[in-house]
Amino acid sequence: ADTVKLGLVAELSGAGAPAGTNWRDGAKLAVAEVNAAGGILGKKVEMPEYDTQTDPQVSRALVQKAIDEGVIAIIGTVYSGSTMVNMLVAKQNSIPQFVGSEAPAIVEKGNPFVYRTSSGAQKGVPALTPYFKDTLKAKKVGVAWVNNEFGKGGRNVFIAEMKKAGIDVVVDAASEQAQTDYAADVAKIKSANPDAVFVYMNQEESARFLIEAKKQALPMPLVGEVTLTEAKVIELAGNAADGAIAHVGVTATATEVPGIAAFAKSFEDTFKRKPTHDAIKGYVGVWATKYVTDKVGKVDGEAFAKTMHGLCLKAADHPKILLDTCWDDRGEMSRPSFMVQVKGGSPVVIGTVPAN
Amino acid sequence: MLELRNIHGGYGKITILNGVSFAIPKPSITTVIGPNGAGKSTVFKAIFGLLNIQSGQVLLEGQDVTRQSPRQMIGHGVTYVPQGRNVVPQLSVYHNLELGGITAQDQVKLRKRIDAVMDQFPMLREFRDRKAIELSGGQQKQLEVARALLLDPKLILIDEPSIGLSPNLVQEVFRTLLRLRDQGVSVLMVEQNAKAALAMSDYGLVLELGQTRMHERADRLLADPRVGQLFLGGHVAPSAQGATSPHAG
Amino acid sequence: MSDPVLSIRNIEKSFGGIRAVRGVSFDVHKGEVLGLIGPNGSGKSTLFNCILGQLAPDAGEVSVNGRSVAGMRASQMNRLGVGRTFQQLSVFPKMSVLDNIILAGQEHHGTMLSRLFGAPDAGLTGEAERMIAFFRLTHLRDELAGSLSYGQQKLVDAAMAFMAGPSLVLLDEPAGGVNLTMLSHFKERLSAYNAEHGTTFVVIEHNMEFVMSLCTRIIVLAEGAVIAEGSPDEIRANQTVIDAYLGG
Amino acid sequence: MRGLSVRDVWRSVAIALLLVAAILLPIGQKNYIIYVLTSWLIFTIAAMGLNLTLGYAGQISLAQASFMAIGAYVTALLTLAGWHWLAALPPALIISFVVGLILGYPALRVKGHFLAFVTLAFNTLVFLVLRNEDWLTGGTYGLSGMPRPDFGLFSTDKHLPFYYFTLGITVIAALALWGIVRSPWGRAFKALRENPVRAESLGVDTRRVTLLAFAIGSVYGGLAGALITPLVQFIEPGSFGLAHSLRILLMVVVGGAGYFFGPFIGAAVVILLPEVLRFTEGYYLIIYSALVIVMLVFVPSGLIGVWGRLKAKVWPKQQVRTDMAEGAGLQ
Amino acid sequence: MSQFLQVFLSGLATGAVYALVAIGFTLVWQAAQTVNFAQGEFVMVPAFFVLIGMHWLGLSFWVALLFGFAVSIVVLGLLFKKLIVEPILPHGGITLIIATMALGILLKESAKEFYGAEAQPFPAMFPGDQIDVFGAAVSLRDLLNLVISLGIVILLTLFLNRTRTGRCMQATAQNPGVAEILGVDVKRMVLYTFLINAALAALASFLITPVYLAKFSNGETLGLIAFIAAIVGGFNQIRGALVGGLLIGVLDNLTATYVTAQYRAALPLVLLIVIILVRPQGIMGTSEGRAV
Ligand SMILES: Nc1ncnc2c1ncn2[C@@H]1O[C@H](COP(=O)(O)OP(=O)(O)OP(=O)(O)O)[C@@H](O)[C@H]1O
Ligand SMILES: Nc1ncnc2c1ncn2[C@@H]1O[C@H](COP(=O)(O)OP(=O)(O)OP(=O)(O)O)[C@@H](O)[C@H]1O
Ligand SMILES: [Mg+2]
Ligand SMILES: [Mg+2]
Repeated sequence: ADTVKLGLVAELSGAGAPAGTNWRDGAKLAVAEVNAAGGILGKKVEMPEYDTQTDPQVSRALVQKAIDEGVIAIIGTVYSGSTMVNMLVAKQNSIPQFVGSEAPAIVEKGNPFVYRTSSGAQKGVPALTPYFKDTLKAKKVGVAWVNNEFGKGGRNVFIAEMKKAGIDVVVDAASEQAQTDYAADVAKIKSANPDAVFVYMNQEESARFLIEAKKQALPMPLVGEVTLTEAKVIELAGNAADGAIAHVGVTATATEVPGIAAFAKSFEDTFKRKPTHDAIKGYVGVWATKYVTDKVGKVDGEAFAKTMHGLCLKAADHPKILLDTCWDDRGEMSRPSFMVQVKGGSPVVIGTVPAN
Repeated sequence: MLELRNIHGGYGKITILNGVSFAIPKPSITTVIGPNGAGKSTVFKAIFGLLNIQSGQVLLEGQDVTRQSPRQMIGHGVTYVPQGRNVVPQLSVYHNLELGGITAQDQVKLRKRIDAVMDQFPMLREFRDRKAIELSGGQQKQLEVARALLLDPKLILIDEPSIGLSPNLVQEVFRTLLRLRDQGVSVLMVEQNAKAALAMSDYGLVLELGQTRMHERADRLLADPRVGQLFLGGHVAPSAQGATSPHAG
Repeated sequence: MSDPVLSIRNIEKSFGGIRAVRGVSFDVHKGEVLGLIGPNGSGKSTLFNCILGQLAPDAGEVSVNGRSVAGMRASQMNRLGVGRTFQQLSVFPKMSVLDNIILAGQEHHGTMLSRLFGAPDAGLTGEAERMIAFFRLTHLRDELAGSLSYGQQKLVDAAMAFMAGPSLVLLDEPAGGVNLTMLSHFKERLSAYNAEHGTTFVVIEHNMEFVMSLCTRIIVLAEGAVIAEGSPDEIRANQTVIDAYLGG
Repeated sequence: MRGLSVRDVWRSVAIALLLVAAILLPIGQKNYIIYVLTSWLIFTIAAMGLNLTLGYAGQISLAQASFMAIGAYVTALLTLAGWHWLAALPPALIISFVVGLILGYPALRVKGHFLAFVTLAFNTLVFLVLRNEDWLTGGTYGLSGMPRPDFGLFSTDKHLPFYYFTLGITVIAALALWGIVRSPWGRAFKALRENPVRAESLGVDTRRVTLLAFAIGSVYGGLAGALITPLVQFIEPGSFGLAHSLRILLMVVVGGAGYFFGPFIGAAVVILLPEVLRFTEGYYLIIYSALVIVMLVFVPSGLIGVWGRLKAKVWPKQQVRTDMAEGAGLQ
Repeated sequence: MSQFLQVFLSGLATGAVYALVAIGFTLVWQAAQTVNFAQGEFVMVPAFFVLIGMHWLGLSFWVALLFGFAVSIVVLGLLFKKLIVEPILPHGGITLIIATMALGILLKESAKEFYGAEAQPFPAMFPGDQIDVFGAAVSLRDLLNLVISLGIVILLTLFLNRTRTGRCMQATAQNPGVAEILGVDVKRMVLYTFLINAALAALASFLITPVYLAKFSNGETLGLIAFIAAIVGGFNQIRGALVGGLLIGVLDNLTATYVTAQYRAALPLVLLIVIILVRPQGIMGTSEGRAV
């Protein structure tokens, strides 16, 4: 055939739809660019979409379906619960898979075919430890997290990190996905009065949390990982987002990086909205597939896996990878990251964290 | 007053009425009798627009009212008291009555009439604010009968009013119907309590197997031995106990 | 006279402010056909419901064959041999007439297990068909009970009360809406059944012809209390009853 | 005894044909299609159970997915501990039965929407326990790697044998249910649905019947769960949330509640239709839900009623009731 | 103490919103004896109509609000009644319930497909100024929600019980056959019900979306909680919806603050199950009367 297929398996409906659709749109943009740049191995790229409905069981079936239909790589899924299951299927069939999930367990299962598009919580969250310890000089902290597999993963890593760093976790506030009233969570944190709070939730939950925190005048710094300072959250939370701090792997606001600025612009032109972190991940996933497949020179999952492990792509040679990016022998990814704070309604980079 | 011409109709695909024709003059009381399942209630539903009429015509004072909706029939001055229980369960007795006059224009007059029926059935006044569902079977029936009298009807269709009513109240209802007839109202009634009903009626109508069998002056029907045997509680000859034709005579 | 089959003592039942039944007591003896009459709302149906466990009486005692049935559920009473009908049509509308009748008998045949693994009709088709034939419903055997006419449903309802071979039957207005010819047939059969099996009946009815010719004794309720008791002739002549109930 | 009527013969032929179709259908299909067909069978079993509880006995339950969860987790934990699937099945079914009995108790006190609420709440509680008690259930990460049963010569590791294995179980489950619904129990269930007060007065112990309706329905849920475990080889709480109970309810109603074959059709529509529509990508759920609404508008008693409608269209015969056509008594 | 007051008052404010949605459930129940499982989506959608008015048609906020209200009445009231309720209602509650579930999916997916999966900010009708109540922060908006819910409960109760039209609506729901033979315009009564319901849903939408944000999936949780609130309150009493809503809002917050956050969704449910088993007609409901 003169086309190659990538299988976009993602959360296009259900609770994960915001993440999934951004992931998809980022990937779509990349596919268009890849095709404009001559495709993969000189063949045109097609990307059929498979909606998991945010249901791991469905996602597993759909990865199977995509493979049945002859895709050379799987792009997705974003929710860790889904990825944990469906990566088994890709593995059985030796199909490379770029995932947007950040749960630590994913790269711990010894699956050679799964690769992250952002670093996992066990890398991202620890990057924050020095910030809590040295910059904020916190003695006691709180954690507010959403009780799903994403939130729980981050929260577990955070608690372990704080223990290592000798910082007390004085309040541990779990909230439900799609919760609307954060009065209880904020009130609890307020009365425990930690020096800083780690906030680990999805977008609009983060926004609602910030709004309530402002209402109750929560005095301490709120620190998050990626989501808390995303453009969407700021748009939703309005001035309640001011002062929020986050550690961000790649951010569309890091416009001093030329690739990111170009990506953000063409995403906004195409989809009439600002790209999110998930959009960048999907974008990177497709481009990485292209770069690596072209490097291998043929469609071969085993060879792909071999090439991936220990691979570093320099932004200078591979501009669409946006930042210098490396994958280790488990598929974990590392690249430089940033500390960002919301000031006057927009995120400002307040520091750079080197790749770890 | 009312005329049915060769009505055919039934439920879904099933035909129950196989050509019912009769006419009742104004003002008069006509009692319909017939075995269980003969189609008496079905005829009433056909008149009142509640039945799928396959063919035939219903004429009211010469005007074709076939397949008109119940609301339209009420507009023409027809009211209907169906068989069984028909109250709005969670509304009070008073509000049930008031619903009986929902199409009335003149509220003051309606209130007066409600007062009048309450005089006639004192139970209604006593239980004015109770939910209809809490009433006893006969009390609910009183409520229904009273409700049908509120609108100044030209024609009353009343399906077995005696079910559940105590004997003195049955007499009261019959007296009311007679009074109404004298005021110019026509009554079409189904009654199993046939002797008493025919005795006060002007005409009798025998319905069987979905067809009109006899239509006569009530006193003649009462005197007819065949009618007596079949419908007024006479003995059924043993030979007539056929399984497929239960009413053979 | 033998011990009473049914004995009720000082039954009381109020709904909110309404005292529907006020201390009613009477006995019913084996083989009796007792009529229970009274104006609308005098508490007859409520009394039945209290006897049969559909309502819990506020006070008083009911015993069947000398055994107190306080707190017993209607199904348990039925297994003791007490059958009943309701004033309101009470069939299973989306089941065939035959199924209605079989259902009425099946719980008296075999055990839970035999009913699961045994014959689908619990061996009752024959008996049910005889019952159906008796009520002249054979042509309607496979129709849905809900599509029958009022009188026909009333007959199905009555038939169901007999399927379990009860020793005591409480009938609430069995005659309402039933064609007179059918009714006299029913009445004869009821008397015959009573004579043959010694079955006891308590009948609520507003059809005086039916009550007077069928019952051996009549109790009259008014406003929840017994106001008269006696043979049909005595009741017919009782002025209180005429004023309260029978009318002039 | 009544002999076999023409209708019975037709029905047997139709069932045999369907069975043959079910056997031939997956041959030569890709893995994914076989997987979907297998889930169709499994959900049919779950829907059959709910059909008994809701369709026959008239007790609304929004908790069928939680019984699937119970069946699935029990089988998963036991097979992960090394038990054979066949050995893990009885405990799974027994626990479902007992929990079903317990869930039936509220139904003795409340009806209709209150019962809907209690069962809904139960479903949510089961979900929360599965999610929060991660020492046992693996929490949000779920359990994975459960083996598929191996019967010596017949291993179900591949998708096709597993499909046949599931088909066999479905047939057995359907036969058992068929036995129940046409036994006196089935009649008692319907009586409970139609007129519980009258049923009680006829000696039907409606309490017991209600509890049984829940318990048996739950066993079918448990069985479906026990099959999901080896099919997906991964389970997590989210797959047994309220939405899934509603989906099973949808299957029952779309197929035709109270009709024996309703669940087969309903599960087919709910599981297979979206697959057929997937080519429309973003719009498939929109089209799917619109189709469901259209279906309910035109065949409100479920798709199983379509046959009767078609027949009436093809042979538009006016029927005269036998008793109405008979000769006259009076003339 | 101020912590208790804070979560209590916030719970009341959230509960008022639940109540507003729950009223829709009771209303539809009282007037059509069915449950609209798309009720949550009915509250999600009007906000999107307003956003469409603002962003696609370029209307100003207040005009867009009117536009959204009108479109909601037509789509969620008129069309819903004509195309779905009317054909299915005669075939019984469960079928209609299922149809409304499907409708919920339809609305949700349409909103997502045509407006995107991400939450959108939504302007508030009233200022969010805060007042300090004994150390607890309460916004003016919260108070207004409470007042409006209360007002609607009173108005609707009066309408249903004190006006002839209201009683006709009840009669239609309780016994449509009888209503019809008495000459009640049954179709129109059903229409009124659904128009009022749509209006309430739109109002609820405009009140809560500034806080909840406009998102396609908002209806899921909201609908469910409101359903629970309606049941707890008794379903056959409009005022029950208010009590049920407030109760759930407060219980949820108190559980999360003082008992367990992980099981915050569970404790209210357990409590409510107990309430219902003890008082099967709900807290405010009245029993439906004689069964035999
Ligand atoms: N809803 C229905 N669906 C189908 N068949 C029906 C329906 N209602 C009545 N029938 C049938 O139509 C026939 C006539 O019924 P109808 O109610 O008119 O009888 P009736 O003469 O009023 O009898 P009754 O004296 O018992 O009231 C009966 O055989 C009955 O079984
Ligand atoms: N569930 C209830 N709630 C309130 N009142 C009730 C209830 N049931 C019965 N009543 C009242 O109790 C009284 C007796 O009712 P019951 O049904 O026993 O009368 P009845 O003698 O059977 O009358 P009928 O001859 O009309 O059937 C009536 O006044 C009735 O309104
Ligand atoms: Mg009739
Ligand atoms: Mg009575």
